[in-house]
Amino acid sequence: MKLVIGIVRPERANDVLEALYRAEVRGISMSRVQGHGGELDRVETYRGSTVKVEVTDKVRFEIGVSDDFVQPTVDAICDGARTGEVGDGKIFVVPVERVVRIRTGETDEAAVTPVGS
Amino acid sequence: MKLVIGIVRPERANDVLEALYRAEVRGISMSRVQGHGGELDRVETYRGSTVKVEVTDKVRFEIGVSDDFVQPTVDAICDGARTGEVGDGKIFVVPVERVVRIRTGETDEAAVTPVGS
Amino acid sequence: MKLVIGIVRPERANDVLEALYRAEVRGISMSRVQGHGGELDRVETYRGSTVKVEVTDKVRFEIGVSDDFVQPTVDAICDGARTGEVGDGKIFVVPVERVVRIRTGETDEAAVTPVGS
Amino acid sequence: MGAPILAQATQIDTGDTAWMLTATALVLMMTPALGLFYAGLVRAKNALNTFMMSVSAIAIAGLMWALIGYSLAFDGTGDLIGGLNYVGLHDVTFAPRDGTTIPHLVFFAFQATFCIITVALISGAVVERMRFGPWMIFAALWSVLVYSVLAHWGFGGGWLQEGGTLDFAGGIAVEMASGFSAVAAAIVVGARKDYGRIGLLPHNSVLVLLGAGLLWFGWFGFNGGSGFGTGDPSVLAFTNTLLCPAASLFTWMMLDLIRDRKVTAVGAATAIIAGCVLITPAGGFISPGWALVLGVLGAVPVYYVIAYRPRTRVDETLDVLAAHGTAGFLGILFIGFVAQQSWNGLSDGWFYGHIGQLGDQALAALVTPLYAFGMTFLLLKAIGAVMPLRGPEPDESLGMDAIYHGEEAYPSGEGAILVSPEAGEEEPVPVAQP
Amino acid sequence: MGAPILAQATQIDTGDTAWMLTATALVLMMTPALGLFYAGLVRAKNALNTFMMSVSAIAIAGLMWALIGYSLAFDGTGDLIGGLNYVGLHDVTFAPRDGTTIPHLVFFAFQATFCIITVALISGAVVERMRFGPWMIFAALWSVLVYSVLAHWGFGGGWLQEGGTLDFAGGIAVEMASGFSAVAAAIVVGARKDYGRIGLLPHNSVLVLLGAGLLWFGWFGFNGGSGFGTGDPSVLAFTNTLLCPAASLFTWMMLDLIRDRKVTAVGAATAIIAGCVLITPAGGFISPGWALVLGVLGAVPVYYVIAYRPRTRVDETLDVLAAHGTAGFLGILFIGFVAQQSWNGLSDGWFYGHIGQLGDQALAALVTPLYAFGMTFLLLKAIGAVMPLRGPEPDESLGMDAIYHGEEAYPSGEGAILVSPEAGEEEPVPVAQP
Amino acid sequence: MGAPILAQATQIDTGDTAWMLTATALVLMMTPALGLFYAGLVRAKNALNTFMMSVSAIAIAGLMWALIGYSLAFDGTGDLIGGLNYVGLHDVTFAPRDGTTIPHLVFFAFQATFCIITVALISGAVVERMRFGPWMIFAALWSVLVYSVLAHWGFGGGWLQEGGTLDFAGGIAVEMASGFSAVAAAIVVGARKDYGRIGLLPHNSVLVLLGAGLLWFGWFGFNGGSGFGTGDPSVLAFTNTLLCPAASLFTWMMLDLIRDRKVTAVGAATAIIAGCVLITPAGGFISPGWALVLGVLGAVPVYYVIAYRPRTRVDETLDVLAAHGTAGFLGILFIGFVAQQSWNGLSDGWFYGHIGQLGDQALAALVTPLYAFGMTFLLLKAIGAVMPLRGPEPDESLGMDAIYHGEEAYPSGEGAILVSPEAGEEEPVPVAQP
Ligand SMILES: Nc1ncnc2c1ncn2[C@@H]1O[C@H](COP(=O)(O)OP(=O)(O)O)[C@@H](O)[C@H]1O
Ligand SMILES: Nc1ncnc2c1ncn2[C@@H]1O[C@H](COP(=O)(O)OP(=O)(O)O)[C@@H](O)[C@H]1O
Ligand SMILES: Nc1ncnc2c1ncn2[C@@H]1O[C@H](COP(=O)(O)OP(=O)(O)O)[C@@H](O)[C@H]1O
Repeated sequence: MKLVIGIVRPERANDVLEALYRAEVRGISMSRVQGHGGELDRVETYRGSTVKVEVTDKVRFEIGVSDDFVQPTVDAICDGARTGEVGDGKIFVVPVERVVRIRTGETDEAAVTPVGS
Repeated sequence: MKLVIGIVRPERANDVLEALYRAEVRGISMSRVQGHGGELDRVETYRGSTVKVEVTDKVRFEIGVSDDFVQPTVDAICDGARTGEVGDGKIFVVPVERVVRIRTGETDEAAVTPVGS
Repeated sequence: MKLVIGIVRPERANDVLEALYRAEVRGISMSRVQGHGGELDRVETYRGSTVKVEVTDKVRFEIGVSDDFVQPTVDAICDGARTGEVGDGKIFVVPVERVVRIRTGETDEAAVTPVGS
Repeated sequence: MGAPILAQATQIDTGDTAWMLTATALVLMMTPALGLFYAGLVRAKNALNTFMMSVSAIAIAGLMWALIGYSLAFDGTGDLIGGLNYVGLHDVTFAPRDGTTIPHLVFFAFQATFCIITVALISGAVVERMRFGPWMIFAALWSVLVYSVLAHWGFGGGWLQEGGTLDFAGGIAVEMASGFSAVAAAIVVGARKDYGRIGLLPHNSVLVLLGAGLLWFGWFGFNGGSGFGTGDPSVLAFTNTLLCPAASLFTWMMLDLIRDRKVTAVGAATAIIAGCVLITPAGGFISPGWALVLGVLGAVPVYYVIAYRPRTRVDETLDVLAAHGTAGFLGILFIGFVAQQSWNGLSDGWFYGHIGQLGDQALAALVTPLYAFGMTFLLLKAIGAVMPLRGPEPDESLGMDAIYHGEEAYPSGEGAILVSPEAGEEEPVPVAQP
Repeated sequence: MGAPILAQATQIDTGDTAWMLTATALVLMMTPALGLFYAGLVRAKNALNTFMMSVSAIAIAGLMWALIGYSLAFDGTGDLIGGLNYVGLHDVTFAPRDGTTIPHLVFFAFQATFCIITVALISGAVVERMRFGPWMIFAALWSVLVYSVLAHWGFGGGWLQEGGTLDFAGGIAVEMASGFSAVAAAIVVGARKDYGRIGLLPHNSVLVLLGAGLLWFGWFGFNGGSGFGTGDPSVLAFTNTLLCPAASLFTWMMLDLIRDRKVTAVGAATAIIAGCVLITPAGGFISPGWALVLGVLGAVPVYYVIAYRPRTRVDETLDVLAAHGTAGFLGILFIGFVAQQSWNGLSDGWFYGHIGQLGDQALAALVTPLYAFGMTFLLLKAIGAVMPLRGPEPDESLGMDAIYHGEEAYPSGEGAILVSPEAGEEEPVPVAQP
Repeated sequence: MGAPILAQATQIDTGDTAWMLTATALVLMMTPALGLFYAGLVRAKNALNTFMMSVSAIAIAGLMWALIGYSLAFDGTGDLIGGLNYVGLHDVTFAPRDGTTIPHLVFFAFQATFCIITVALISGAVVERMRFGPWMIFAALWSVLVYSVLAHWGFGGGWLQEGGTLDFAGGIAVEMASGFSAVAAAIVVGARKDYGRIGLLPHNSVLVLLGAGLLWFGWFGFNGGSGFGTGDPSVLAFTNTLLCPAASLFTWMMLDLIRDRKVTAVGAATAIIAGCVLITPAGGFISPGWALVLGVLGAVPVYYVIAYRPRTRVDETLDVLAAHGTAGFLGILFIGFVAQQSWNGLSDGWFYGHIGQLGDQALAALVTPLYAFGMTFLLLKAIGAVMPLRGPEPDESLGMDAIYHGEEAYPSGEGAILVSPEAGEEEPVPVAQP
């Protein structure tokens, strides 16, 4: 079991969702984050104070998958998120020791198999 | 040391907090996420454009615990979050190599032992 | 490869960013979280209903680094975030099995080396 | 849509008309302001539904008023109910409304805005769980069965007014009517599923303060316009609408400080509303000095009703009873004590030698709550017999906005996949249905 | 505008002046309210830019109006264009504007607010992608080349008005002009890069409802002030501004219910605007009863234009065509059918025996869209030939606020490093440049 | 609360009264609008506290004004201070205020709203760190010791007015008084702990723009009402209140473009305020043409004061000095140059042959800042000697809303455990105490 964490551009988030859907990845959590990377900073001014903004909005995906789903998931995220411009984001694959489906208490493989499949 | 990540329904978040409290789990971080899982989609319309919303609001718990606290923590989350309906959420247990308490620089076990206890 | 997760005070977030910058850590993702720890609760009242608020705002850093960058990263976070008061936060270091740079598909070490360096 | 009676321009005063046009616009603005105030007080997932309950009242109560309500309230001096001469705006023209110096059309429009906001006020009792369909039906029927009747009694020439009860701008038909109807509505609809279990907090108190500010602004038209011109009663009511809420706001801040050394913003917003309500019935009848006293004293009971109500099982969510029912009740009674003929040209209260006035006021303060509560209770029971007043529990978790309006107040856009418009015509998927 | 010329033009009436001061302030307030309404309808990263397009119109159109536009629109009765006597506010003083009982200065100020909001309305067609510089230039030129001309034709004494076309408060120069210009602007500027690919949702519908409420509030001054006083035409228009939008709001909610059993909040806000626009040209000319009918019927075509437009490739983003162009068109025509001399003192429509009126209305409904669309198309093409109308694609992803205003609407503060003011003077880094 | 003097209805003009009622309501609305404007400019954790500083001023300054302030400012023509005849609203009745055509009660109410907003303005200097208790005490004392005195000097019949200084709507008592008091307050209270260390950004600039729009709307009542009717001075001031801010907004946008090719929204909002302030003293005295010039030129110094101030150690947080002090100062002086008897019927400025006027203006521009700064400095020092003006540092991190109001502006609800009401009565836990 692995946790795939992907950080992508907000405007690509829906493309990633669709790519994941096609890859039959069903369980997904996503959230807004602010990222700092190779992107250029921008300057903002509020009345007399000028600030250098070093972060840009990104969307973070967190997806728990069984091992043989890791590659398809990573590929799906890349498909959906890639623009080729600096700022496309990163994917991290983290080992997971246990997964529990709260509703049923099922664990591991069973827990990430979507209902009805 | 482990990191327990739990994704639950917003309206159960306070129940989870209380369950964790009873389980004497003290250090907790939580955040809003949007989740896609077995729940049914909903349709929303804004003027002429109709969208299919595939995500629902969830709350993500992130809890660093020493190994023998993992089971109580997982149980507490399940107790607090379970409704039996699809959408109750998932728990992921991830290995942690190091924990640091920023205030003191203490590491590992010491770092997750709450002040005063 | 490791993922360094740091939870700090919002008003120290920019200090952490600067410390990380000095430590030549380039890729960073951050997000708002609410934390519960050793801090004292506060009481809030909205018309007739009184609530005990057990969480305070924090900022969560998530930084993927190659192994020999772990220590500098942890140190940088501590430098930037420490006030010595209860509530400074925690750092978790999690193992990462794979890193992918979405833009290029590069993996691991290469993926976390910033553009141009 | 026949020709109007010829306007007798000589009777119309341009200054009075100018002010009444302004006042009417101000009161119409109060209903969206109320929607904003209420929307800020609920959770984000119900913000639009809460706002829409007020907005829908503009359309529904507004049309009912034009078609039938106005006539029942303001045509003739029948004891219990008005006539049908003005049905469908018949005979409502440029000619001055009898006893005023403004065109009948303006008088009608001004009164329409009162009916609208009164209906909207009640929604505060049932937000975050009542289905939107039944709400619309309730709004339509309540505006006629309760508002028009009480408006006639209170200032349409009905038995209370004829009997000598003084009500300047709607302590009877607006404030007590909405406040006590709210309790009935909360009882019939029932409490939110998580009521008393977890804290259900306002999602945006900045909007609450802004809403209260706009409501106060509008209230100058509400009270200041109830003299139907720029004469002494209007001027007095207008000035008192500045003084009384300022005083009640002050009292409220002090009570907050005493309670736990904190002056709450939501409390301050509530205090402004309470102060405006307190002076609504009394505005044109009591001296500015007494208006200050009313603000200072009147805020206290309201404060404690709001503090106590959540300990009950009645989820009268946004405390319409406290802010409008209680305050309106106090305002109506207060007139009986301190009305001064030297200020209002009509009648004295007990303190100035005419104890009978207090009796007249007490009568209204007794009858109105009974009628409003009773009728609303029966009305909602009747509607509930025909259709469910609320949806299944999971809907409440998801939020009214998604369920009954197919929208979110603050959509992030992520996870919302565009459906080709054609597909847009498809049936929505099950969970999305009301 | 459509009000009959009065005798004793030299006498100022304090009541009329009082109302016109109020009305002018109300209409000026409509432009920030429009900015709020529009800002709520776009994504958060473009909220300030959208709001600023309206705010900048106050400065730009306001100054152009004072310097030249007012004179071209309201000096004399030239067929196609007014004179230059009032250029730079020359001769605009305390003396009453001919044919009114209010000071010329007030008449000027009232008209200025109309020019301002009309320019602001067009921005709805190009938000989320047009560069701010070209927008400001467009606003300046459009206010003279299109607004002043059409204002002169419609109610400045130009050929349409002289020819008998009735337009009470701006169906020609405000509503149709902005609506059909919006289409041209959307075509020339082009669609947003993600248009039709992903859902581009309103980021804050609570602000949309509040904005609509404030706009309706202001519209009482807009229509109610277009009789330039407190006389019958103003009173009629004012009352109809309550009735017609209430009716269109009702219709819209029903159409929503029929479509998929959900009453949308954004839809309700749109319905309020549509209702106000429908009655804008007709306000002082048709009976209250017909105003209700206009609201009920007129909302239907607007509803379907809004539902259909997104299926086209024209990204007329905030549907100015539907809400203003279509509704203004319908309102202008409706006058031709149901105008009643018994109500307006001027002329009857077809239903009351004077079919010629319909012809006069149809003429305006034909000419105005052509002129507005054509001129706007050419104007933007010309500007586009001198400077790019939009920035590179990545800018659109980052958002207009960061690119053209160097701000975010809702900054979190994290990740924003304070630059020593001296450093603040440095050139911004590349990506930040417009 | 005795009987009023009989109203001499003959002297009252309904039109003038109608406008003054409207104007009074508009100015009262400005204070919540200011609260919104200020709240948007601070961080989310201090939004309610900032808003409440303005709201509390309505209660505190409002009551102080009714009890004593009004009398000191407007009773009689003593050189330095007014009399006590109007204390507790004694003798403030339906009879016209001397020299006006409106009821004394309306005159009082109109002036009350000025005192209220002036106090609220100062809060901009001390937001995000001052304790709420001392603020309320300061507000009460300042409204009498500074506002009433300067109001008497400037337009209550005091020595400046008698000496010939022209101040139409409060350049002295409102704008310069608040602006220079703000500096003193910022110095005495001290800078926020993170001032100059990290960027402290506005949390919601959409609210800032909306607040500015509502403030402008209200300012038409503020300036347009300062002629106490619908006569020429009011009409001139009203029209200039449209022209001058439009011009200053234009200038500001150009200055922004020159600085770094970006037109900021917060800047635009500031420019609107600055323009309204610039014309406040001059509104009824200078021609519309000069009002445009004032807007164009006056915005420049204000712009650079705002750009420069943050480089100092004085954390005058929301730049009240720049927007009100500087702009008010410039407006007062400008009158001395371009006042025209042909427009104001009173006096000419230097350019029109009467250099003495400039002297009279300069005197006020010199004395007012000294008095306001000095008194405020002493007053806050005195209060600071009795109680701490600010809390411990950690409180500032947590935010004023949680500490002094026991609320959050935007609570998520998660992590908020409902306390049984009984328990609610317990002492709050330590950290939660002010
Ligand atoms: N090492 C990292 N740890 C966490 N997040 C990262 C890391 N590197 C990049 N990111 C995230 O990915 C986003 C894009 O990364 P960046 O390096 O700018 O683009 P690219 O991968 O195309 O070079 C950043 O804004 C940040 O959110
Ligand atoms: N594999 C997963 N990875 C990450 N989050 C998940 C995963 N599966 C489910 N979730 C989260 O849990 C929520 C509920 O999951 P779902 O499968 O719908 O419910 P259930 O577990 O009851 O079948 C989802 O909305 C999502 O936020
Ligand atoms: N075990 C934990 N797991 C996750 N987050 C934690 C944990 N312990 C602390 N935190 C986060 O760190 C913040 C500060 O922790 P706390 O224990 O109060 O401070 P300190 O580390 O100084 O004792 C908490 O608000 C919470 O967000």
